[in-house]
Amino acid sequence: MNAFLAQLLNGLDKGGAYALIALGLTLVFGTLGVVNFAHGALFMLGCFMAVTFRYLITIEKVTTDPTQLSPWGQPLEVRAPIVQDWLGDFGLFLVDYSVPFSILLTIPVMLAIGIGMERGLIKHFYKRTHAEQILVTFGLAIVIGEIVKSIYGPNPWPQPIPSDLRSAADIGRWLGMEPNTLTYPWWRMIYLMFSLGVIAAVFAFLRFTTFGMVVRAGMADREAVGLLGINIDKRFTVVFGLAAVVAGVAGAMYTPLLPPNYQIGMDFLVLSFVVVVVGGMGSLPGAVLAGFLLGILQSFASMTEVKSLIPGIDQVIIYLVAVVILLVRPRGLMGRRGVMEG
Amino acid sequence: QNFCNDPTASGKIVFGFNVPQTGSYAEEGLDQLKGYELAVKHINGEGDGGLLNTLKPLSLKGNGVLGQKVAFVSGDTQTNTDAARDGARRMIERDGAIMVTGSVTSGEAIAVQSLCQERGVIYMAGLTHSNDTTGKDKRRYGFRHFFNAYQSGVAIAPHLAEAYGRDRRAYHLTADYTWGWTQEESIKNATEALGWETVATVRTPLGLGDYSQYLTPVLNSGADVLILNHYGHDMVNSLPQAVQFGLRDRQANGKNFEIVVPMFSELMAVGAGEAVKGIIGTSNWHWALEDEGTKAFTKSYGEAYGAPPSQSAHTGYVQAILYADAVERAGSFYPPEVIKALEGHEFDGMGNGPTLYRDSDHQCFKEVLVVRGNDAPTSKFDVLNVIGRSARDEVTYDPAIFGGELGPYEPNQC
Amino acid sequence: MSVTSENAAAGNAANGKNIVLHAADVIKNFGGLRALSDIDLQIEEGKTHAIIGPNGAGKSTLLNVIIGRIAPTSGAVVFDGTVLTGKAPHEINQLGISRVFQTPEIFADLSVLHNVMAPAFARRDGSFRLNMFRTTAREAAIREEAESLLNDFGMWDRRDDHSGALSRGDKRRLELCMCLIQHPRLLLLDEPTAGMSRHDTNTTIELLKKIKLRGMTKVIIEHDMHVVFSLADKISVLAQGRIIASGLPQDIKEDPRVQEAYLGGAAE
Amino acid sequence: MNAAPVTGPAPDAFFALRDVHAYYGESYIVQGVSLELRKGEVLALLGRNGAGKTSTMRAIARADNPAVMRGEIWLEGQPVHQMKSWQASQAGIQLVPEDRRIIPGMTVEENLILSQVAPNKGWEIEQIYEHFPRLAERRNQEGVTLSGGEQQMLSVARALAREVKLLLLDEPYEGLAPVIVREIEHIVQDIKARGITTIIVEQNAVAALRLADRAVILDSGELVFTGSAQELLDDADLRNRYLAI
Amino acid sequence: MFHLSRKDQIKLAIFALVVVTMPIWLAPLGAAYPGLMQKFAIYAIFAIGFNILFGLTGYLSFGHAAFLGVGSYTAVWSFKLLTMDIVPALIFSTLLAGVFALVIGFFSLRRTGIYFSILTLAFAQMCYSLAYSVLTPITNGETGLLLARNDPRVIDEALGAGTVGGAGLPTPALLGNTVSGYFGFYICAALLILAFFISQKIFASPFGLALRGIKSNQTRMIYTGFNIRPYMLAAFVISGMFAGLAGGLLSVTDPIAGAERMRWTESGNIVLMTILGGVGTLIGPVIGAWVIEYFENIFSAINKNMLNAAFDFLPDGVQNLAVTVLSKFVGEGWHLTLGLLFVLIVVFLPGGLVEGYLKLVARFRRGRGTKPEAGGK
Ligand SMILES: Nc1ncnc2c1ncn2[C@@H]1O[C@H](COP(=O)(O)OP(=O)(O)OP(=O)(O)O)[C@@H](O)[C@H]1O
Ligand SMILES: Nc1ncnc2c1ncn2[C@@H]1O[C@H](COP(=O)(O)OP(=O)(O)OP(=O)(O)O)[C@@H](O)[C@H]1O
Ligand SMILES: [Mg+2]
Ligand SMILES: [Mg+2]
Repeated sequence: MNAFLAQLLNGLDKGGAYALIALGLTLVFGTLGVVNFAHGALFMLGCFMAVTFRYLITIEKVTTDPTQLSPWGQPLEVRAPIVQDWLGDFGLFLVDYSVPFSILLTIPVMLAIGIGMERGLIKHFYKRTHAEQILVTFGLAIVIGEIVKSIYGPNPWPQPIPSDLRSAADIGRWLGMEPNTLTYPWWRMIYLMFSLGVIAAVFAFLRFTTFGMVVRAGMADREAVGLLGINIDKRFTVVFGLAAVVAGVAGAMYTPLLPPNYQIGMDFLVLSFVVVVVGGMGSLPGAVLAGFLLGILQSFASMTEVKSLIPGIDQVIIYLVAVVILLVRPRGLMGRRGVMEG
Repeated sequence: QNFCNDPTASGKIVFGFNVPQTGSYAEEGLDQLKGYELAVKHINGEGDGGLLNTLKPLSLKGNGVLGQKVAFVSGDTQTNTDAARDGARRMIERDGAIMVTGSVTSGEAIAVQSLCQERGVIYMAGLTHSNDTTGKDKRRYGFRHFFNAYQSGVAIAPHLAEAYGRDRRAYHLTADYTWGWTQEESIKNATEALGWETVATVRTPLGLGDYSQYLTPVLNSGADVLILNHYGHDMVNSLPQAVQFGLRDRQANGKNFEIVVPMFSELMAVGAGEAVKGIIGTSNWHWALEDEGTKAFTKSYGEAYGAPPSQSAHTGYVQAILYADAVERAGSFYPPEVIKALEGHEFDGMGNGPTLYRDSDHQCFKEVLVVRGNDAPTSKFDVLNVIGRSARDEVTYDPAIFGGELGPYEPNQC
Repeated sequence: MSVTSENAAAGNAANGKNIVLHAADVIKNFGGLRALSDIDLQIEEGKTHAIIGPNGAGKSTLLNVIIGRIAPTSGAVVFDGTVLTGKAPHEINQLGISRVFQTPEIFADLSVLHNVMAPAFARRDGSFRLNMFRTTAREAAIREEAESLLNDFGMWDRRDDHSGALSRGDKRRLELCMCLIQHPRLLLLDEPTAGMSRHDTNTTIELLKKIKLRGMTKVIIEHDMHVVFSLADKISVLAQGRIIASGLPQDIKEDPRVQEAYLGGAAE
Repeated sequence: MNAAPVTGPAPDAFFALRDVHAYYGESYIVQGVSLELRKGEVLALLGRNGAGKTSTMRAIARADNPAVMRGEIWLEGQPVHQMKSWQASQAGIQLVPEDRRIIPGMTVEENLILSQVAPNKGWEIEQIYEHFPRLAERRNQEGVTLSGGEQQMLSVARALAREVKLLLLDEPYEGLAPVIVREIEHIVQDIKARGITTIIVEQNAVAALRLADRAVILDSGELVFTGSAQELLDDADLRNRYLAI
Repeated sequence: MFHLSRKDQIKLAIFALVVVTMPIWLAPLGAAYPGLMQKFAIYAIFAIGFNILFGLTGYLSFGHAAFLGVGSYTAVWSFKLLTMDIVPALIFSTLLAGVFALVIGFFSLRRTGIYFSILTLAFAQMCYSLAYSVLTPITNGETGLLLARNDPRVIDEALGAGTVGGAGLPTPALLGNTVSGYFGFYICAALLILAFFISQKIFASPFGLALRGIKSNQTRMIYTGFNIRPYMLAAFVISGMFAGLAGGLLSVTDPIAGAERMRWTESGNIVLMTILGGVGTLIGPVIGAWVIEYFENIFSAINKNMLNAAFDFLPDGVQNLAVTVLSKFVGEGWHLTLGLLFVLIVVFLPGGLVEGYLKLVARFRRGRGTKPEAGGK
């Protein structure tokens, strides 16, 4: 029973993550119809925003004293952190909470990057074939990845969870079970809440303004919308920027769970595409639903009991579910007709 | 006797360094490459000579091999067996490499090793920990200096007993591919020999980012030790996540819950950050050892690259030197001669104490280090502490247990 | 189903003429909206049957039901003794029914010539044939037929152009060629001359008359009375999904209901 | 919105085309068309299929293609040729395209709302429904499933929902039943009455000329006739050379 | 049956010439060694097959690697169980891949557009994951399926044909003579030319026309009496078999079959090759394949020493500068170069290398005078 609850909780947690990570892609791919293979790269950049932020606030004054030599024959380094000098205790607090605070860096930078990308490159590819979109975005993804690699190296960069949130929450107790029967890491709970928040915000933005409608229309027929006096390019840029930001924050907040390296994007790329398409092209709620569905099913499929029944099920569950859903429902869970079916 | 890429015929001695330079294991690969480049320098008599000063017996004269300077070519295996074999073929077919070396995973190593057997070119494996490399898939033309899963098991067992007692219930999370399985098996046997009980062995998909769905069941499984048979990135991800799940602040069966990572790669340990503190595992070599060889290597590597070498760099370096030395001793590049020179060769001063290249399976036998994540690192390189070493004869085993056959000496023409 | 096909047969027997197509009590609802109600339409072999009616009367919907694009809510369509309802569109076409759509459906990124040749292959080789080792360019017979047809419609000189680049009217004419080359027994035309210049309209009329001599049955939807009255042997008037009148052209012209429902006073 | 005109149009000309050349990629379609319209004038633009009528209209509405390579377009002293399609539309040029361009996946109502997102509003949506009761009935139906004629109405309605200074009608009667043709004719007359300048492309020359003050005939991208509607109606030779009536 | 239009005959002739003379013209590019030339030929076959599906019908499969993998495994198994002769190996790998394509295609083709792509992706990824783990008995998982001396090889046994390749591991052979080095390459080359010929035939056939029709307007297709499903399925299976053949050849030229060959990255790779060269053009995909293979194998192998050697003639300062800059783009940096290449090509040569080249030529022609002909007529 507890095992079941725990697994359900885990499923929700994964689902939230999947939904959030795929959210940026739904905007660009589902809404603008650009097959954006650079989405993973954006997520990765988000992760490194967190890394960079921490790096910046933990810069240390380094003095080498040549009298002593380190075992590997280099002069020994003496280090003194700087933020404390400046900010005192708040400095320490800042360092401790570097990941959540890094959002402050992530949002503006990712917005700039997103807009830059759209204006500079993607803009010219709305009317091009999907094939060409794939090639250009994939190329872009590689370039971004390599740049990050050349700056941060190929090794992962662990990011600590704020010390107060490191432990696991004893959820069982809240539900009136005896202690330590059902616990779950604080940070994962926070990430879940965070995803729900961001999703809700984006959702509201598109639903309760004409913005969403206009963009959909623009995707269906750019020219017609232009002839109605709407500057669709500007709105597309906004959407792309938004997508970049969403992908970015999703990444930044994820770093404590997964030490990022320049490849982390690629690992999430395929997953994001599956989530978006299973959810149904052009449907935001669909993608979110798909995210949770896949998350929950995956975590149940990974239970030893299930695996012993069907060996290897946990390896393929995501794709299996994708296949089943797409065969049963022509346009995924909630896809709109005519979007990317041609 | 003519053979593939005979240097005396081609007039040039080319070593092929085939390591991942892109992809998940780029860090290990690039570090290994540094090791090789250093080795070539030293063989050719440049730099401070490194381990040539400590290797005994030593036949190399610091003037290249058989009096001729060594050149090298490099390639990117992308940690992908196909790419790895492509690289090896390029080195053999285009660049005329007389010896190919390098790897960061057992998959690569075994694939390239079998290729080299077919081509009649000697392969000196890099970092590969699977029992199969010198077991089921061993080859006459393949040699491994690195230790293996079985040895990890034997080596780590007593320290586990000492640190965590003999009454423990272990839960294995195992990367679901050959290396993972061999390690799981080895560790399982070793720990059960201690009297530990194995609660469950769960297979996790390779390269899975988030292990939470496998960690949640651990909590209520009744186990009090989690053994992560994960390597590289799998470990980098699963270990911190396990810690976040509060496993280590947890009491189970009235004991502190513990996590064990039998096979450590210190570069990856860096990637795992805080989480490695206090975690016990094994290692092939560590730069902080006190012996002459280690000191010498750490020094000349540090001077060259401004950081201490990883075990990946070390094993690569050693393999290159050992091959060169073997040729020198054999007085010929003719592979069968060189192989015979390596087989059963006994040497010392390479940082692992007295070492034997066993003829029956081409596995090196030497001490295995038991390490623990450093609680108070003085620098970002100093993540692991050596807490013990198990003597060479403890980790020596009967080659028969892993089967496999070496195959013939006669080289294929390429 | 069988019932309808029977009384279809009965219909054939009753009035001695040979009925090729019989839409029996067809009803089509779109949600609340009833687009077609109790349509009973009989098309005679070799005749040209015009369907006119105000916009949104259900004319195109009726054609869609016939060619299997839309399943009727109830009722059945019988073509020459075989029940069409429930058949796949390509099967229906293979039976010898081709259609010109209201908004041209052509192969926009193929050359004009290939646009016309493809349907010919469908006619000759059936709905599937793995003829991957034949050569399109060497299908002399089909090629010539296609070219002569294009010539008739004055598009021969554009045969190698990318058909997506055609002007609207040209697209219509192209689509007409694509249907004609299939020598369908029944040709359904949904406003074939809409957007065609007078000049081309007239040539089209002439051509359609020509085929009629070859005895091809045609159902034509048209708002251009000039076209209707120069082609139709029989006219049915559709309004709010019902056939309000059906008969010979002049009768229809006079019919007052038609006058107000459709022609809106004097027809030019 | 844009720089002051370098060479302003003739004072009396409300709208002017100056030697406009337009290309679809490589192919040269509109080959130097010039015309001037006074405010409130209705011009009939006639010609055979493929003559370049639509291309000309699209060039005026600043659609992405055909691309205007040379020439100027002026509306009330604004250099339209420097605008993008959305700017042109906001400047009051509304095109009713020949292929109607109803936006898929959106209801009739959404199509109308959409046309009022950008400034400046024209008719209120309710007012539109009064003129086109048929659309009112269908307001929640997906636009593209409308019947051909209904789509045509919607397309005209969309233009009227915006502020119109110059209305471009590309074959507005196509596919419409005579009754509806009359309806639209009335609307256009009504529009004309409101002093809205209009260019109308129509194959049904007679119907077009009924409305038009002036007429021009295009042939393979060039003007071959400009004059009053009456002149054209009288000149039998011209009529059957270019219009076959 | 064997007829080709004049233009195609010339194309074929030139193509054949280019392929067989690879050892000559690749030499200055440092790529003239059997291993790589075999890869060139093999991936070209793969790409040609993929293009028959993607280029003609516009259906973008993201799971073609599965068929490559199936082909490889089949070939190795045929070596292990039956005989070291490559003919059965290739036949089986092509056929079995065809069967897989039939099954996967049957389901995937129920959907169009992106939904189709994801279905194929999902199927392929399942094959990959299973091959890597649960199916290890068949695939030998991570290590990859290898030959062993004590494999049964019933046919060879029966024929008493001692395993070729002396005392070591048996090596694949064609009618008794070892397939390796240049011989191996020429076998691949021959098959590549055949594959090219077949795709020419398909492109020029009514069947090809129908496939184009499907890409262009499905509504018109069905109301014109074409039954789309069998056409699509046929195209899918054919391209699957090409992939299978390619996979088989991979094992023939280098008898090992690893699971990575089925991974999505591999599928993505073939997609990129095809697009890079030019979707729907005959020769484009081949060129795309060659370019990417070249970067992967040659650029990745260049290291500082080589650069230093290459720039020896320069004064030291400049040399160092040049080397440090360039070294970012070669060796471990070869990905960067590839990525930039992708971006630059789509931006400046829309439609891929071939299309782009043709456009440039056209532009150049127009550049020399000739006013645009009136009315586009
Ligand atoms: N898919 C659909 N969903 C809802 N209503 C529909 C659908 N298709 C058609 N209709 C409605 O059915 C009615 C008949 O449409 P149809 O296209 O048959 O008219 P029509 O007679 O062809 O008119 P026109 O002459 O203008 O083409 C129209 O009012 C249309 O709005
Ligand atoms: N997208 C395009 N690309 C290339 N050429 C085009 C394109 N669209 C139209 N054309 C060509 O431009 C010429 C004029 O086309 P246009 O549509 O302006 O004619 P039109 O007068 O509107 O004819 P219709 O009365 O049939 O609509 C035709 O020859 C047509 O083939
Ligand atoms: Mg209609
Ligand atoms: Mg037009």
